[in-house]
Amino acid sequence: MSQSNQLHDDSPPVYPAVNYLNADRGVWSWLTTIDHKRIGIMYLVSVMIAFLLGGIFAMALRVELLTPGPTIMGANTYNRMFTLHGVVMIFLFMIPAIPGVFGNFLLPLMLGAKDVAFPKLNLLSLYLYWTGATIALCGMIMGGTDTGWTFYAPYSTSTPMTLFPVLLGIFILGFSSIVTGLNFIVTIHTLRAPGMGWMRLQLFVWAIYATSIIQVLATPVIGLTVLLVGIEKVGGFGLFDPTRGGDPVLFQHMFWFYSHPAVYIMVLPAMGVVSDAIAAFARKNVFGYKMIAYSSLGIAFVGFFAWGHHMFVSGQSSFNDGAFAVISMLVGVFTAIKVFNWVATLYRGAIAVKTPLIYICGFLFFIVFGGMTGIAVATVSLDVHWHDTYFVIAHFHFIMVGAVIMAFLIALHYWFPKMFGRMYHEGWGMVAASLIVLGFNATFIPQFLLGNAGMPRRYYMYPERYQALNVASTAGASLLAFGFIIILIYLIYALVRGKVAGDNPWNSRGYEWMTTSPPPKHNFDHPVIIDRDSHDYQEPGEEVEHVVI
Amino acid sequence: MTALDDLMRRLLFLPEARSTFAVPVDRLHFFVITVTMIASTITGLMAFFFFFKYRERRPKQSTPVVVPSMRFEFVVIGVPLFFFLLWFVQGFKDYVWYTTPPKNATDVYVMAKKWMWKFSYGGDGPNAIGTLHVPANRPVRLLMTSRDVIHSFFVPDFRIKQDVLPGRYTETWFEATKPGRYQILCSQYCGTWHSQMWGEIVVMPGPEYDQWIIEQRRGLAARVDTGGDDGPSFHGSIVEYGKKIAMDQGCVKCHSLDGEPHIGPTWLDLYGKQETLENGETVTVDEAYLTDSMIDPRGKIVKGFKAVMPTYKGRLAAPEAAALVEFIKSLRTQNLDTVPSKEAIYEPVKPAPRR
Amino acid sequence: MAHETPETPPSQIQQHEHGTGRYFLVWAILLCFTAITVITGRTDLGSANLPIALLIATVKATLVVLFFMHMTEAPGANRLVFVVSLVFSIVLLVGVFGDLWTRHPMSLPPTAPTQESFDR
Amino acid sequence: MSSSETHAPNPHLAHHFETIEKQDYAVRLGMWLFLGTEVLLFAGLFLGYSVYRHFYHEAFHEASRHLDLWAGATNTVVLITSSLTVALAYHAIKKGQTKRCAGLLIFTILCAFAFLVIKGIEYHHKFQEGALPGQWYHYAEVTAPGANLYYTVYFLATGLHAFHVIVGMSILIWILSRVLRGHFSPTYYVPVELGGLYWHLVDLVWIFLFPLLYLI
Repeated sequence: MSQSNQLHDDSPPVYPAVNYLNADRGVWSWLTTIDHKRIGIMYLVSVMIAFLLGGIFAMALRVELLTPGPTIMGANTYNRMFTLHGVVMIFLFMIPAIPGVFGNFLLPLMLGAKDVAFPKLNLLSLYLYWTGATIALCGMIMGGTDTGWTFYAPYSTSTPMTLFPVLLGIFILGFSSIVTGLNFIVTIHTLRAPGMGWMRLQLFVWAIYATSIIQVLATPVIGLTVLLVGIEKVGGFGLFDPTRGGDPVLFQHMFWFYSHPAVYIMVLPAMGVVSDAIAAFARKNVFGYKMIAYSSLGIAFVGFFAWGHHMFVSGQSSFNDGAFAVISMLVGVFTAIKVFNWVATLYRGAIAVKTPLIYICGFLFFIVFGGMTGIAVATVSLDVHWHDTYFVIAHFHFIMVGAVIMAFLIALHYWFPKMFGRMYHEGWGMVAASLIVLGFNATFIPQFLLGNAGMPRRYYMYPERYQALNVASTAGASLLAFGFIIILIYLIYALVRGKVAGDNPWNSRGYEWMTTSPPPKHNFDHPVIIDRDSHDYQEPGEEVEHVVI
Repeated sequence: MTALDDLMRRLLFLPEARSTFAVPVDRLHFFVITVTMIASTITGLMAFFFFFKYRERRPKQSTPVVVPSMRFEFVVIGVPLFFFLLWFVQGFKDYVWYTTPPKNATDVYVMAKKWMWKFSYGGDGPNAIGTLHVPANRPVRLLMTSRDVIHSFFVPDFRIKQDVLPGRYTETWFEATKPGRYQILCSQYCGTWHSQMWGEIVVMPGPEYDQWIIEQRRGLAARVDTGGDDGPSFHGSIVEYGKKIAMDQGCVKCHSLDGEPHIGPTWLDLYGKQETLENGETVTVDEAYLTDSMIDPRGKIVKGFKAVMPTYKGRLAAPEAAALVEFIKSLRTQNLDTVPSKEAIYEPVKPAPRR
Repeated sequence: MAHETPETPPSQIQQHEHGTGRYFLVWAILLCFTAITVITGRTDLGSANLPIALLIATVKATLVVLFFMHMTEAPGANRLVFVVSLVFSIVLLVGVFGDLWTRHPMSLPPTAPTQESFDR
Repeated sequence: MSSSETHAPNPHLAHHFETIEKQDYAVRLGMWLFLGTEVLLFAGLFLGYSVYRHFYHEAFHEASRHLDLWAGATNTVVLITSSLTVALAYHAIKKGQTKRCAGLLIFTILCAFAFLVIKGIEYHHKFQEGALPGQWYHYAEVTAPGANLYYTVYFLATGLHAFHVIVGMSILIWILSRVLRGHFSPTYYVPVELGGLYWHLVDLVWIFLFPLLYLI
């Protein structure tokens, strides 16, 4: 199909009469669907619920920390609450969020394919997610799991609380994650449309590809690790129990071998989203396409060699500390490359300042600040003071919330018309975006300072000198929560009453916009042949100005 | 320079640097964080600036193809890498210094346990719970182990932290630069009262410390260090008041609040319980028994425990004793699942000889 | 990896034909190696026991992968996947052992080898 | 859509693949990725083994002498042979020899069963002796510190492996039933190949477990 026709089409937008949303009807048709788009939508609903739950837990924690003593809950409740917050946010929201929702929905569209390689496995991964999520949540709420999401042995194996269900849940969620990753890798290898070489892939696809590699390689290890902890807890096998000669530090090695790369499972798709969205809203070829693509793979690779920087004060050897620290610096360089390229993509663009742009601006600040404080905590001598304090909390929330959730919101706003064919209210979008960026800063910058002052993480009560900063952080959190509520309201409104968006409201050149919005059941009504690069914003026959910087 | 350091320290809410290690750490910290703030602000502002400078001026406006030159690629890879490696080199250098205790350091053995710190000075030296006395301007090495789970020994003023592992020793050292009292916090999550596992380091001038240790050795000052200073009068519920007294008087150092037997019986579910005494009698734990036990602890010892509790006669005013009783009464199993509590089996390992 | 494209029909690689003879040959070699590893495993060769056993196991595994699992005929991507999974297994081992070998002796479990036993 | 119109309709070709070759390629790649995850899964256990062997060298050496070498060696031979037969079954179905393939698969499944029986007998002995993991350990013959961990690793590794044997066996039984129903032909035999690959992985893991647990 010729893209230029589409760009010059000025007729009023029409909502496609038959699309994947209404091709089949009834709940059953959704539950048994093997359509990647519907699976993506179901993931969207699921992770939003998980995010809401995790957010409620977070607010409860922040309210509890308003005063140095007990405020609204007991110590045990607090300990369970931060465990719930961590497990729900990481395993139920962060890891499946962007790959599960946008990966599923967009990957085949971006490849010009009719579906992912294994559609049934894809549905299976959603069911595994639901099963794992249910088991983990019920287990945590009924069993009162209080170990934190890190499950450090021997505390986890000696706590009187029930632990096995949540570990089983995480094991199953791991399976879901592996299946998704495997499916995506095979899809990218085999289902690219004619004409789409590897160097024509959209950057989001590259990011998902790198993410999937990590999912496939790292997740089995966490699966085994949580299984071992579960067996040890139930059966007393003594593998991590020092009273029986076991080594608790071994647990930490195995745990972080997954959980450090898991950070990149969360953040790489976010980077992919931003790469694509920046190009679309700046109407410009991505600056340094290859550098961005390869740095995704580089992060995926080097990310595996950096896990020991979570263990600087754990009793690990100084030699290992140094080795892991220096490798961690390389991850920073790859991220820095991406940041330079994003900013340079904006340079001399034709930028349409829309809601996603506010998030992109926030994202750029957060990822640089979050990333460089990551480098700071990987600087061994500094980590000694910061380790397990609120500084670390603030650092990874800058990445997890500041980068990943911003990217999730960018994706949600950028691809909302693609998914539902309707437009949200731009004004409210801007208001919510500004609130969230401000609220985020107000929440987490005080936490950096708390960490400097020496407040350790997972503290139910704290010395009085930390109160002022805690109150500031809680105030910021309520601003943040308020922003999310606005988004929820206007998006639900847009779903029902929103203006019809048209097939390509942003005039984006991404391949996913080559079909109708929302797309038909089998994605494309016409054979797809790719005859241009993915972020190619030149009109055919247009004089191209080349600038070297 | 020091004025600037002090300004930075205040801006960043850092506590004052009170150990020899804290000084280089803070210097590097200021350097790293300044660069971080500059870089992230520039990135954010630059994006914001571009939004206006290069905003879309007409629909479907065409844009140039901007490509990186070799020089640009070199700069974007080289500059961050230079800074990161510089920080790594300096940080690792300081770290190696920090992980290599000087040979002449005074050794103190640290035992962590839910939720207290115990210090012993080796040989016939004194033991202390909750409070560590050290000399100023002399290196002190801590050899640490845990009786149950992983804890972490953290002194914000000294910028030091080290996990304390069960079943093995870890070490850390510091040289305090100024006499004073500094807080010890546990920073590795270790259960219900993780957030209350505090202790105190009392740094004394060298000669004073020498005097102190001699006195301790003589046994003249065989008192229990209570840790924490006596604050102003307490406003709050009687249960909270009782809790504060329990913390201040060091009750919780022998009586656990989580059902685990320690040096004394646990306080969890204690009130109303039938206890068998040393002499075979049974007694119902009520207000009278609790108050009696504070004043005359050796009168009615619960079977299986040693008569080691000192009398609190004269150390507790009547309202304080009552508050304590109320606090004990408030400790009911509703938050904690009931499980057979078990004593930690692990005994400290014998330390390896100094190399 | 990046340059491998599905446009080169991967199926052609599968067309390579051979008889069943090579399966039996591999099987015989595997049995021989099993016998060798049992014998060397139970003779005391000091510190050489472990490397020998691992070497034999690796050779056996390589034979299974190459011939029984047809790795010789598999397309590049499949080979790469398998090799990468092995590489990362080794990364896990090396990362942890880098720690164990250089850890402060007191930070090891009480009955673990001491500094002296390393020097010996 | 267009491809299914131009090509002769193949019932095994999913609508979103252009050709059956491409689909087979995808399925094989997926299988190898899955095998990769299995390798990493077992890598965790091998790591546990290596670490505790490093800590408790003596105990591991001594305890390995108390395993039944002949049971282990027999099981090795059984698994290697079953690996051979499953490879031959794959070869047979490619040639269209359905009956031969079915016979070889039956033999493979019997081997798997034999392996489990022998393993079960070994487990039974260990249970009687009290050579059990962690807190259950009360075996009088090996008392060196760390011996309980040897049996922890032993039971975890062989247990996980035995679980894979059971899964592999179930897959082979399912494939056998499809072979008998005549689902496969020289043009469509990928499931047999994939089942075989899984079975070879089970063999592969055992090839490492056997010397590490029984011999050194």
